[in-house]
Amino acid sequence: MTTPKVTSMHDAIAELVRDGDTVAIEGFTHLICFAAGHEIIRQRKRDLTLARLTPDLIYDQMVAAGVARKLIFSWLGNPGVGGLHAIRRRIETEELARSGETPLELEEYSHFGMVGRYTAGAARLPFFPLRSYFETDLPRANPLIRLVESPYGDGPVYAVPPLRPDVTIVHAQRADAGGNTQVWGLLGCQKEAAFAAERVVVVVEELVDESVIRADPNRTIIPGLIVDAVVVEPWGAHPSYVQGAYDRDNRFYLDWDPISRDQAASAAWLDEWVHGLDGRAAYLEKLGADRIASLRPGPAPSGQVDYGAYR
Amino acid sequence: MTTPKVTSMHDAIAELVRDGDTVAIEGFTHLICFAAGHEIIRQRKRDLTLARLTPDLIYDQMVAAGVARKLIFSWLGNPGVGGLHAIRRRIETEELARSGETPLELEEYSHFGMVGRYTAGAARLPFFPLRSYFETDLPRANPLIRLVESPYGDGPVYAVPPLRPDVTIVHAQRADAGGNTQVWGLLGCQKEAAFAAERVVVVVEELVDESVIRADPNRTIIPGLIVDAVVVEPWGAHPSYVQGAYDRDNRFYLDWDPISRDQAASAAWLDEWVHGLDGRAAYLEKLGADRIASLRPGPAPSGQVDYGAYR
Amino acid sequence: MTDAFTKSEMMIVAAARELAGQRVCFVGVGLPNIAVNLAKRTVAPDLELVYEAGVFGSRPARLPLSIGDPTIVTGATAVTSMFELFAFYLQRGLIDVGFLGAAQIDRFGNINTTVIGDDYERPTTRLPGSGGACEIAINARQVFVIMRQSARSFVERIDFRTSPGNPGGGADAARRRRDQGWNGSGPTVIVTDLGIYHFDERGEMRLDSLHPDATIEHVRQTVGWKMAVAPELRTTPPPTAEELRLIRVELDPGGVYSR
Amino acid sequence: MTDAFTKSEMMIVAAARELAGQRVCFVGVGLPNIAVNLAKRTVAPDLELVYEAGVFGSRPARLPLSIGDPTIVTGATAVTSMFELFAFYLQRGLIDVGFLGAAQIDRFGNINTTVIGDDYERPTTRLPGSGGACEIAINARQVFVIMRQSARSFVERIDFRTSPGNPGGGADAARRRRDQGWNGSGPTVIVTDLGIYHFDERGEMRLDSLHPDATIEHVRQTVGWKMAVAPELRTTPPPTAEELRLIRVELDPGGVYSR
Repeated sequence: MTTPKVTSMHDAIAELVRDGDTVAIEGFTHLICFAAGHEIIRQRKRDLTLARLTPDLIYDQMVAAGVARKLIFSWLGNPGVGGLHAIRRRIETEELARSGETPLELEEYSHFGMVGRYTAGAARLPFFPLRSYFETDLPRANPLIRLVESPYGDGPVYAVPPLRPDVTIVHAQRADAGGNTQVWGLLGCQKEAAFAAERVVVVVEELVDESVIRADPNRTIIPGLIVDAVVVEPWGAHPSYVQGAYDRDNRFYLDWDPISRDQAASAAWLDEWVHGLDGRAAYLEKLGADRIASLRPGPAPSGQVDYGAYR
Repeated sequence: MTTPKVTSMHDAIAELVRDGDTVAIEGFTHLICFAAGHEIIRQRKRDLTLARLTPDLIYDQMVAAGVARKLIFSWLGNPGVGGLHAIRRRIETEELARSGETPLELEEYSHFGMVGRYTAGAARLPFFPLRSYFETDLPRANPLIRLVESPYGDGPVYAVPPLRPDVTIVHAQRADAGGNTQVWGLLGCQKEAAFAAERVVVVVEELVDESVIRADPNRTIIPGLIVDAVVVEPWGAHPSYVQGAYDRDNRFYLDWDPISRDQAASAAWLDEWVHGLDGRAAYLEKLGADRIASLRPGPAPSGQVDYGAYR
Repeated sequence: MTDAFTKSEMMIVAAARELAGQRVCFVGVGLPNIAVNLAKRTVAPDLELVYEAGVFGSRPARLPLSIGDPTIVTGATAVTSMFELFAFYLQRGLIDVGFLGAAQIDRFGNINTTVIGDDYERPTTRLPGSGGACEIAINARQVFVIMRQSARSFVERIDFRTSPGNPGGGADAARRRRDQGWNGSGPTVIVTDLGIYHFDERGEMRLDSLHPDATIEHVRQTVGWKMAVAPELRTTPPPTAEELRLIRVELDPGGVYSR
Repeated sequence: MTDAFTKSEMMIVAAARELAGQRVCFVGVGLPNIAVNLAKRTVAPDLELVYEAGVFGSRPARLPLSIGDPTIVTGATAVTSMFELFAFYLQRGLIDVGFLGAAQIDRFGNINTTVIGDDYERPTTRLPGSGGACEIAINARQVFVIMRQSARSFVERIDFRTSPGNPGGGADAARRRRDQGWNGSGPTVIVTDLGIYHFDERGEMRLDSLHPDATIEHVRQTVGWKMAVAPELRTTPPPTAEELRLIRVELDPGGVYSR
């Protein structure tokens, strides 16, 4: 029923991510598509606005590589480790003076604010109301956080505007060739970010037959209808993780800290691990089979349910 | 970790549904809890406000039995068959004149309006905005549908107010003794209606061990945290259906049409099938094993996924 | 009408043919459901079926008894909450064609499915209400209506506007749609037991095709306003043998909706 | 400080004890995570762990490396979208205790985790920002803070207010909370390496318990305002052998957070 959309990471990024785009690579700690981020770096895209609740290492690397002019976000850090130094270098006064880099534009919300933005974008709502932001300095820092008066006489609340990325990139456990995509474990706001976008790239650990998807339709988070490209890229979320497939590679998160503190070391890392490789297969080979193997979890099967055949 | 909440339908309704309450028995065509509706009739609750997108046969029966003074709804009908005659008797001019019954209060929305109301109730939002209702007579018929001005200069949209039922009753395939509840197939707006409510009753086909729930946490739609009572009542959704367990009993929907057109016939039906029986077991026995057996679907297993053991 | 097919079969076939080339269809029960499934087997094989109950990419193994029959779920591509269905599919603008029924319709395609009578609170007849209709009317890119026509249903003035058509006429309706940020272009096709109607540049219904055996006189008797008629009025080609076979053997073997 | 336990262990134990009788806790990573898991094994066995990544009823088999470690999912009671977690759990008012960290805190418990420096756009130090903190601060029924105290962190005036504490003081903060429809009663417990603080009726932090070996002088040196001290200042009972065993053997065997 659906057109096959399977393509390579190179072609998906070349065709669907354009200079100046607003790009959302979503996935809250889970299913962060590093493979797509690296391909964007490799293709030297420019002037991107990068949207994501938690910029994480992948956006730090993309900022270090010079693809971004702006961040839309709610929490800036290397989870469990510390700061994102490539990004901070383009924000903090002394660092900017020292490095001479262009300041990064920032548009900052809270987590629920970002989720509300994607939700409004996905639902074509003109705004999303929430109870946050009173008695904080956030509306002062971001004039897009605005008051809206409840029509029921119970006073104002704050609202956030819709966010409609040009491209949303989502990593998932599996999809069929038509782009029907299933995820288990943390869902983050990938569904909202995908429906909010003009174009959607889905990157999966495994391409499955349509019948696998149709056997359990409640697990589908993104319908092929809104998907432009399906890229099959096992381990494409490394060093983040995929529920049931592999663990977070924490060493990588720790290692990035000293590298990212140093401009030259960051550039050298990018040369070695991104520009110097032609894609994810080469990256995995360089990473080594042992390191990969150490990230595999034990089994924890879900059990199955019966949908019933109604004829 | 959770207190057992398993109780009988009698006790759940006796303790948790009070005269004058706003009660939502939700479930969009799927998982409509007739067993709870019948118990409310049997206990002769009074002055209830009944909320539900599609009042369906169960609210027609409850209105016929005199438990309701008001409906909050978006579509009034016997799906695939016709009208809901007990309800229409308390709305239409000539019927009211003929029957001498008290008019039923109505508060009417569209489907998305009702879903938005539950969503706002569940999220403690003061209102939910949507693009519907312009150029319709609905805001005139229901002054609770109000305009709200977008703070982004793109004009007004309509909003609906939060709906917070005193009690929401949800039927589901399975729950554990703590009330952690899983559903597959159509999800309707049961999650939103449950989180919006002060009290929640979950009625299940099957009580399962906590480990079954914990093996597949993505299927949980309602956490035990918000559940006050778990009632184990197989076939409790008959004549509606339970995905994977039984089909809709269409004959019942057809049979209700002529019964409900006649006040005396409706009363006789209620006497025979509700007041004359002490609960669901007696109802099923009266319905007969053959009829029940004919509603079983064939198998359609979901397949299973792996969450991974991370130690 | 000939003996070879019923009025309902003609309506189903005419509606199905109008779906040629469409991709995503919001299905109603009854006649629309059969029409959509017929189109999928004939003029629109790639049609994706969406049910407001929360199903995308449905492949019902039998004719669904209601809009939420379990057969629409088993084997579907995706099942979502109703919030997501209405917010992310419909209001988002992903639906190409939505079907509506009508108890009353006016020349601009404005629809009443709420009450008959002047007093909303104490009507002569209480109808189902909107359900998702007022959302489908503004958010589906096109709206198709299938209904039997009579002087009671095709009226000069509807008693209650449940779902907007082209309020204020063509240009004005387009402006209002734009101002409200609606996705849709409003009603585009009305299929009745007598003919097929589209909407002209004034946003008014126009008879474009008469079904076999129907007459303009019959149409005029069953419409409460002066119906516009296309300068080159066509005759609807009767159902083909294959279309009738699909309806009678596969889609509605009991003839519940099509007889 | 004695040799028997570290300052971090004292903080973890003190925070865990404050969770006695609590039911639903929004867990942060690091010290709060160990404190919550310690409480579950000691004073609050029925504690339900909620992670902002979308998990309710989590039973991590190991200490989570991040707020979204896969170990918080496997074996949990429910996994939800972040929309549902923030809307239906947090903003709905189902969270009893939320944990916050702070780079700067003032006497009213207002917290800065955004920037150090007067210019938001060009700060001296860019911190992580709110994440879910400003939502936790207003929607959790109680807010616990665990942090090391110093003259740089306990300040008279914070540079940026990321998460509200008791703005305007006790009565005024209560009124503002009511007006905004917030669920929470704001910050209730601050646990530092020197002591335990609660808030008095003026909404101001008050030292209620000094950890073993800490002194009031040390507290005063590390606070940028005149800290109120309880008339009957207690001494925090040191960690028990069992508490230390749980931390060292079960919860943080590598000593990553507790050494």
